[in-house]
Amino acid sequence: MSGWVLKGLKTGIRTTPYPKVEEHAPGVSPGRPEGGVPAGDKKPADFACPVDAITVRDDRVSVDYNKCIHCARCLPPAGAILVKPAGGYEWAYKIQRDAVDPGGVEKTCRRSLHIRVVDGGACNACLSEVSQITKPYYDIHRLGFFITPAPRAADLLLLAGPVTEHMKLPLKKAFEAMPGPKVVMAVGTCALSGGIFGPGFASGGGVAGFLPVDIAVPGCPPPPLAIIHGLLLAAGRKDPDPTTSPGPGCRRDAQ
Amino acid sequence: MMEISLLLELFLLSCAAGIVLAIAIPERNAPSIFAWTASISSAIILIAGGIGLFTDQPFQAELWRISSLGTMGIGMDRLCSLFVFMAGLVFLPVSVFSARYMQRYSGRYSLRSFSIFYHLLFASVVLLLIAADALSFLLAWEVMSILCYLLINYEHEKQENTRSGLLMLVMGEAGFLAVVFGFLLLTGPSGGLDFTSLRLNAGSIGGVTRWLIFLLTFFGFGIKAGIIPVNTWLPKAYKAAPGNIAAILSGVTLNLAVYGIIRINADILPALDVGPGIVVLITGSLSALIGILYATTEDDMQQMLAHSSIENAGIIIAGLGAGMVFAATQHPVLAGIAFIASLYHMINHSMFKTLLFLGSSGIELKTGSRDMNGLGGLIRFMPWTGSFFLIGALSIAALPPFNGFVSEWLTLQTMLQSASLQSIPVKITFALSGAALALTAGLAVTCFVKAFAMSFLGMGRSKASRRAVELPWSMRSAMGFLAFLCIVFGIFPTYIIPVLDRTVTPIVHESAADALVPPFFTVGRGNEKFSRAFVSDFHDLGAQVGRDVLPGRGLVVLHRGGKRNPVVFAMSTSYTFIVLLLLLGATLVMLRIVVRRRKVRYQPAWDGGLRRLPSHMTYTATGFSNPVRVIFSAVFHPTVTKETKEAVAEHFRTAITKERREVHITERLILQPVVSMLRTVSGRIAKIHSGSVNTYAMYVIITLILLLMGGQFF
Amino acid sequence: MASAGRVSESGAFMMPIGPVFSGSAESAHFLLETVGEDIIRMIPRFFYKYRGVEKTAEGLPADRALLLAERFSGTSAFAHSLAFCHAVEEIWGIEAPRRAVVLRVILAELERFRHHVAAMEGICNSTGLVVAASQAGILEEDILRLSCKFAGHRYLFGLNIPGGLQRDFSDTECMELGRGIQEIFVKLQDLEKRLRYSSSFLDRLEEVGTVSLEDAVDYGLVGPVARASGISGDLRTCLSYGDYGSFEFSVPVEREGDGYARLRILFQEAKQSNSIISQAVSSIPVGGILQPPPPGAKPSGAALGWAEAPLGAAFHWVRLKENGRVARYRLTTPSFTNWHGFHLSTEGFAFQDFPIILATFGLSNAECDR
Amino acid sequence: MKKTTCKNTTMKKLSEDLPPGCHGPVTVTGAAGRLSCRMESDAADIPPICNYLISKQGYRFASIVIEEMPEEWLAHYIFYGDSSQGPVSISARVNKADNLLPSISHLIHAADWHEREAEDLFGLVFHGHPRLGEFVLHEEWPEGTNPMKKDFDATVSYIHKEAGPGWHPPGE
Repeated sequence: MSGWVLKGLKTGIRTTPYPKVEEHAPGVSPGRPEGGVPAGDKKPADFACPVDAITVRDDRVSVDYNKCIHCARCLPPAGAILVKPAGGYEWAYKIQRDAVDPGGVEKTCRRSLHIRVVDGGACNACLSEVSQITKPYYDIHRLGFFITPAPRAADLLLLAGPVTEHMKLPLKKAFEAMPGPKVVMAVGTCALSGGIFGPGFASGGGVAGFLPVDIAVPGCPPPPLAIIHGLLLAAGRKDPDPTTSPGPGCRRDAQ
Repeated sequence: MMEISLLLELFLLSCAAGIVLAIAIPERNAPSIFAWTASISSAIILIAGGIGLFTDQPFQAELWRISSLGTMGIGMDRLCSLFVFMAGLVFLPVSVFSARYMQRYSGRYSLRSFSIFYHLLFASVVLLLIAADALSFLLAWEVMSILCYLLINYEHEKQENTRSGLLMLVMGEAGFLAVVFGFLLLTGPSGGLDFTSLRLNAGSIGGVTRWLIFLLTFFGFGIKAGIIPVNTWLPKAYKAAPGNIAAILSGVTLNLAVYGIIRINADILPALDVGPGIVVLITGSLSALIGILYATTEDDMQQMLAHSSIENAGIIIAGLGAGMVFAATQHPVLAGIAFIASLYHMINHSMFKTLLFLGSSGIELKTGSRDMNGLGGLIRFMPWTGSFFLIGALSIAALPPFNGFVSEWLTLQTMLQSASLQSIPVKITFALSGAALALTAGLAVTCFVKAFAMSFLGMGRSKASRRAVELPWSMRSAMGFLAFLCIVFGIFPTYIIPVLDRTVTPIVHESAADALVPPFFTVGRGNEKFSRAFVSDFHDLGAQVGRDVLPGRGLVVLHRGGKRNPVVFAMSTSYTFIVLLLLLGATLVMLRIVVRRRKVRYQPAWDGGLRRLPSHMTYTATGFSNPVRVIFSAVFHPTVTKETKEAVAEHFRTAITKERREVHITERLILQPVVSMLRTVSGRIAKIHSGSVNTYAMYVIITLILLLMGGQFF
Repeated sequence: MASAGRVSESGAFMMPIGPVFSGSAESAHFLLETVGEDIIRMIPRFFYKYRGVEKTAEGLPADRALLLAERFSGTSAFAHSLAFCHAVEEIWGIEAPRRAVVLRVILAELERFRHHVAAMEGICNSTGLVVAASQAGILEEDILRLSCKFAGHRYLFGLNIPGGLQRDFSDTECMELGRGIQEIFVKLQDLEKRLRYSSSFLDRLEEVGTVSLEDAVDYGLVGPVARASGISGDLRTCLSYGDYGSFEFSVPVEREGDGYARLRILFQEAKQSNSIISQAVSSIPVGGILQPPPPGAKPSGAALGWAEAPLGAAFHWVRLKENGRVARYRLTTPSFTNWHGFHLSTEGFAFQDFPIILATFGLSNAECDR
Repeated sequence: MKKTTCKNTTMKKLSEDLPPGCHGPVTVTGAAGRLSCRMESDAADIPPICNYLISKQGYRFASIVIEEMPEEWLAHYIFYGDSSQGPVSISARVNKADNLLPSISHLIHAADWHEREAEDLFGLVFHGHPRLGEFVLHEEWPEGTNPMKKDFDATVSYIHKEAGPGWHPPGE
C-alpha cells in the first residue's frame, strides 16, 4: 500500500493552475470555429455546415455555438473558410432568466458547489470530459466543487445529451428532488440544441424549454476547462465576459 | 391495610366468577365479561403483590395436613410477592387487550373455553407462586403446564399448532419429571415437604447429590424459560399460540422458571462452590446469543419475539449465574447486585415483551399477517400502535433511557466485577460471557430496528398493510400502560432497585442497595460514613442535584467499591432522559426557527429517477438481516436449493426458485443426534423381540434369576 | 406481453439501480433481485438513451449520416465512423488510398489505447484504489491531449470521411504521436506492474464476475469481454480490414473470464495498440489521403462495413438509395451484444461487487442504446 | 433469378446440399464486396440454416437487419467466422400481411435482443420467441408504435401514456 503513496507523491502536482492562471498546455482544448471574419460574397450554404450553425450577419460570418458540433468541415483544408484559434476554452455563458431563486446559488454555494450529473442521452464524450474534471489534471475538488450521487445534496444539475424521451422523466425527477436554490448547467451542443440528433421522435432538441437552463457550455464535447469555466460562472466566481459570450442571435433562448 | 389472605380469597373468587360467568352467559359476550373478571383479578393480585412487596406483613397459611407428607401450605415472602406482583402487572393489560382481540376467534373457536382456561391459568400461576411446599408447588406447576398447552393449542384446527403444542407438552413434562426428581433428592429422611424444612435439610446434602439436584432443577425449570439446549419447543409454541397467550407465556410463565431456579438453587439449596454458577452463567449467555441470532434473522414477528424471549431469558439466567458465583465466593454485595440486575431484567422483559407481543398481535389483527416481509408503512395508519411498539423496541434494544438499558447495563457491569474473584478460569468465563452479552445487546439493536422499520416504516409491501387501521382504544390503552411502565422503570432505577434489594436480601443475607444506590451525596447529612474524597467525586457527577426536591434517593445509580477506587460504576438514566428531552426540545425549536424562514417543499424519496418505485423494490426484513445470516452462517447452517425454469431454450429463464431451510442449532446439534441415537438403540433392543414364545420364556427365567441374585445382595 | 416470472425466495426483493445513479454514470437501469447479498437475478433495462439514430439517419446523405455514426458513441467515434465509411466505400466502389488506410489504423489504435486506459481507470476507481485511478486518469488525459494535438479533436471526431480522411498528417506529427504514445505506455506498464502486486485490489477482481466460455459463446460476446473468457475473436484478424494484415500484433486471450482476466486483456491490448502504432508511424506510405466518390450519380446498394471498436465487433449495415441518401442504416454495436450477456457475470455474486463487475465490462450505453 | 457464383466454399456447399430440416430452395444472390456470400431462402428455412452455420460451420452470429420493402419485409441474417471467407448474409422475405418470422433465439441466444428490438421497432413478430414486448420503447409509448416503419413520422413527438399500476419490468 505504501508503494501507492510513494507513487502518488512522486508523480507530483499535475493540476492545472486554472482559474488563477490561464492554462496553455497543448491539447487542453480543440478550439472551435471562429466567426467574425468578413464573409465576402459567401452565402451560408457555401460553408456546407451540416447543422446550419453558420450564418452571415452584416457581411460577417457568425457561428451559433449552440449548434456547432465541431465537425471541422468548415475548416481548412476541406472547408478552407474559417480560421481556427489555437486554444480558448472559456466558452460557457450565462443565460439570464427569471429564475425561481435568482442568484441564490451564487450567494450560498460560492465556495462549495455540489453537482448532480444527469446523462440525458449523451454520446459519452461529454460525460467523459465531465469525469475528467474530477481527475488529477483538473481536480475540481480544489475549487470546492463536488460531484454527488444524491440530488438531495446537489446545487447544480449538470446535464449532457439531447434529453431523450426516456430520460425526460428521470431528469425532471432529479431536478425536482434537488433543494433550492439550484441551477441547471447544460453541457455540450446536444444539451443546448439537440446537436446532430436534433429534435425528433426519440430525442429532444436539448434541455431548454424543458428545464430552465442557467449556464450553457457549448462544445462537442466542451473540454474540461470549459466545464470548469461554467461551474465558476455558476458559483459566481468568474464574471461573464461579454466578449466571449456569443452575440445575440446565436443563442437558442433569444431566437 | 388489607389482609393478603383476604385479597387472595377475593382473587380466587373473582377467578371462579369468571369461570362461572363464562359458562353462564352467551358466547358472544364472553370476551368482554372475561376481560372484566380477568382485569379485576389482576388488579386484586397486583394489590396483594404490592402489599407483600412493600410492607413487611408475613403471610403464612396452612391448607391441609397430610400425615405422611407434612403440611401443605401457602405463604408469601418478598420473592413471591415480586413475582405475584409481576404476574398481575402482565395479566392486567393482556386481559384488557384480549377483550377485543379475542373477537377475531368468535364463531370459529370456543371463546367460553378460552375464558375458562385463561382464568384457571391465572389461578394456577398464583398458586404456584405462593405455594410454600413442594407438593402444592408441583401440583400447580403441572396444572399450569397443561393449561398452557391447551391455550397454545387454542387454534386446534391447525395441525401444525397441535404438533407444536404436543412438543411443548412433552418437553414440559420432561422438565416436570426432572424437577420432581430434584425435589425427591432434596427431601431428607425426615420427609418434610414444606420449603422451610427443605431449607433446613439442605445443609446435610452431599456434593454429588447437590450437583444432581442443581442440574435436574436448573434444566427442568429452564425448559419453561427456553434456555439452550432445551429450547426447541419455545419458538414453535409461541408461533402457534394466539398473540395474547404468547404475551402471557413470555411475560409470566417464563418468570415462573426463573422463580423456580432462584427458589431452589439460590434460596433453598445455595451452591457451595462456583461450579453451578458457572454452568448457569455459560448457559445463560449462550442462550442469549443463540436466541438473538435467531431472532434477528426471523421474519415472522411473533416467532422473532419468541426467539428474543430466549435471548432475554438468557440474560436473566446469566445474571443469576453471576449472582450464584458471587454468593458462593462470599461476595454477598456483588451477588446482591447480580440478582438485582437479573430480577430487574426479568421485570423489564415482562413489560416490554408483553408490549411487543400485544403490538404484533395488533398488527396481525389489522393486516392478517405477522410476516415482516409483507408489512411496512404501518405507522401512517397505526400511529399509536407504532409509537408504543417503538417504545417497546427501544426498551428491548437496551437504549437509554428506557428500562432495558438499565438492567442490561447492570448485568454487564456485574460481569465486569469478576475482577474481585480469585480463580482465573472463572474470570475468563465471566469475560467471555460479558462479551457474548455485549454482542447480544448489539444484535438486539439490529433485530428491533428491523422489527420496527420493516413493519412500520417504508412502503407497505402487501395490500393488507396498505389498508390497515388503528386499533380500538382498549387495546391501545393496554399497550400504552406497558409503554408508560417501560419509561418509568427506565428513568427511575434508583427507586426500583431498593425494592428489588428487599427481595434479594433474604437470599444473599446482605443488602446491596446501599452499595448500589447510595442516597444523595452531600458532606454530612447522614453521609458521614463515606470519605470526603468519595463524596466530592460525586459532586462532580451531579449526584446531589435535586436533593431538596426529591423525596427519596438520588437519581444516579452507582456502585461503591473498595477504598482506593471508590466509584466502580455510575449511571443515571434520569439525567439522560432530561438531557434527551432538552436536546429534543432544542432541536424542535431550532427546526421551527429555521423552517419559519424558508419555504418547505415536500418531495417523494429519491428513487434514482424511476417512473415508479413499486413496493417490491424496497428492502425486506430478510434482506435487512441478511448480513447477520451470512456472518453467522456457521450457526444457521442453511441448506439452499435453487431451481431454474426455462422456456423454449436454456437461457430464457422464466422463474428462479430458491429455498432456504434452517434447522435450529440446538435441534441440529443436540436433539437430532439424540433422537437418532435413541432410534438406533431402540432398533437394537427391538431385535430381542423375536416373536417366539420360547425366547420370551427364557427372558422371564433370566430376569427371575437376576432378581433372586440381587435379593441376596441387598 | 412477456413478463418474466419473479424470483421466488422468501424475502427476495428487487434492488433498483438507476436510471440516474452514481457520480457521472450513464443512464441505465438495473434491477438486482436479491435477498440482501447474492444477486439471484439481474434484469437490465436499457434504451434510456435511445435517440433513434437508425431512424434519424434515414433520408440523410451519406456524409451527413457519417456524423451520426461518429457521434452516437463518442468514446468509440473513430471505430464507428470507420465501419460506416467501409460500408459506404463498398457501395460506391471506391477504396481509400493506402496512406489514409494506414493513418486510419493509427487513429483507431490511438482510440483503442485511450479507451482501454479509461476503462482501467474505471476499474481502479470501482475498487476504491484511488492512487491507481488517479494515475490512470493522468494517463487518460495525457492521451486526450496528445490526440487533440495530433488530430485536432480530443475524441477524434471529424476525421473519417468515405474515401479516406478529412485531413492529412505530416510524418513528423506521426512520429511525435508514436513517441508520445510510447512514453505513456511505459508509464502504463509501471501501473500494471504495481496493480499486479496490489493484493487487496486483485481480491476484488479475481473470481468476481465470471463468464464461462460456454455462456460467452451462447451469447455471442465480442471484444475484450469475450477474449477474457477464451474466445479469440477479433475482427482485425478474422475479418481483416484496413492494413492490419501488414502489422505484427497478437490478439490476447485469457481463460478465466473473471474481472481480473478482463483487466489483463485491457493491458495486453493496450500493449498491442502501442506496438501497432509504433510500427505504423514509421511506415506510412506517401500519397493522397482521399479517394473522391465517383462523379455524378452515386451507385446505390447495400453493404456491410465493420471495424473492431475498442469494445468489440461493430457492424454497420448501410443501404443507399439512388439519390445517395440512406435508405436503411443498421448499427450492431459491441455494447449491444455484450450487455445482453452482462447479467451472466453478476448473478451469484454479491451486490457489493456489482459496480466492480460493471467497471470490468466497461460497456457503453450510448453505444448500446443508439 | 440469375445464378451467381459464390466464392465461399461453405456456402456453396450449403446451397447445393441443404442442411436437415430445410425445404429449399436456397439461392446464392451475390458475392460482391466484403460479404463473401449473399443467399436468399424461404423464411421457414432460416432456423435450420442458421443453426447449421453456427453449430456445424463455426460461424458466429453478427446481426439481424430488417428492411422494409413496399410489400414485404426483408430480413438479413449476418454471420461471420474465423475463416478468411468473410461474413455471409442469408436473407428471407416475409409478406407484410403475414408479418411473422420464425425465431432463431432458441437456437442462437445471441439473436435474442436483435429479435426483441426488431419486434419493438418494426412490429415484426418473431414466432417462438418467449419474451417479445417492451424492450427499446419503454412502457409509456403507445402500444403499436413502430418508429422504424417507413410510415412513421420521426419528427413528431408522441403523447406518452402513464404506466399502469400493474406494470412490472419485463424479464431479461
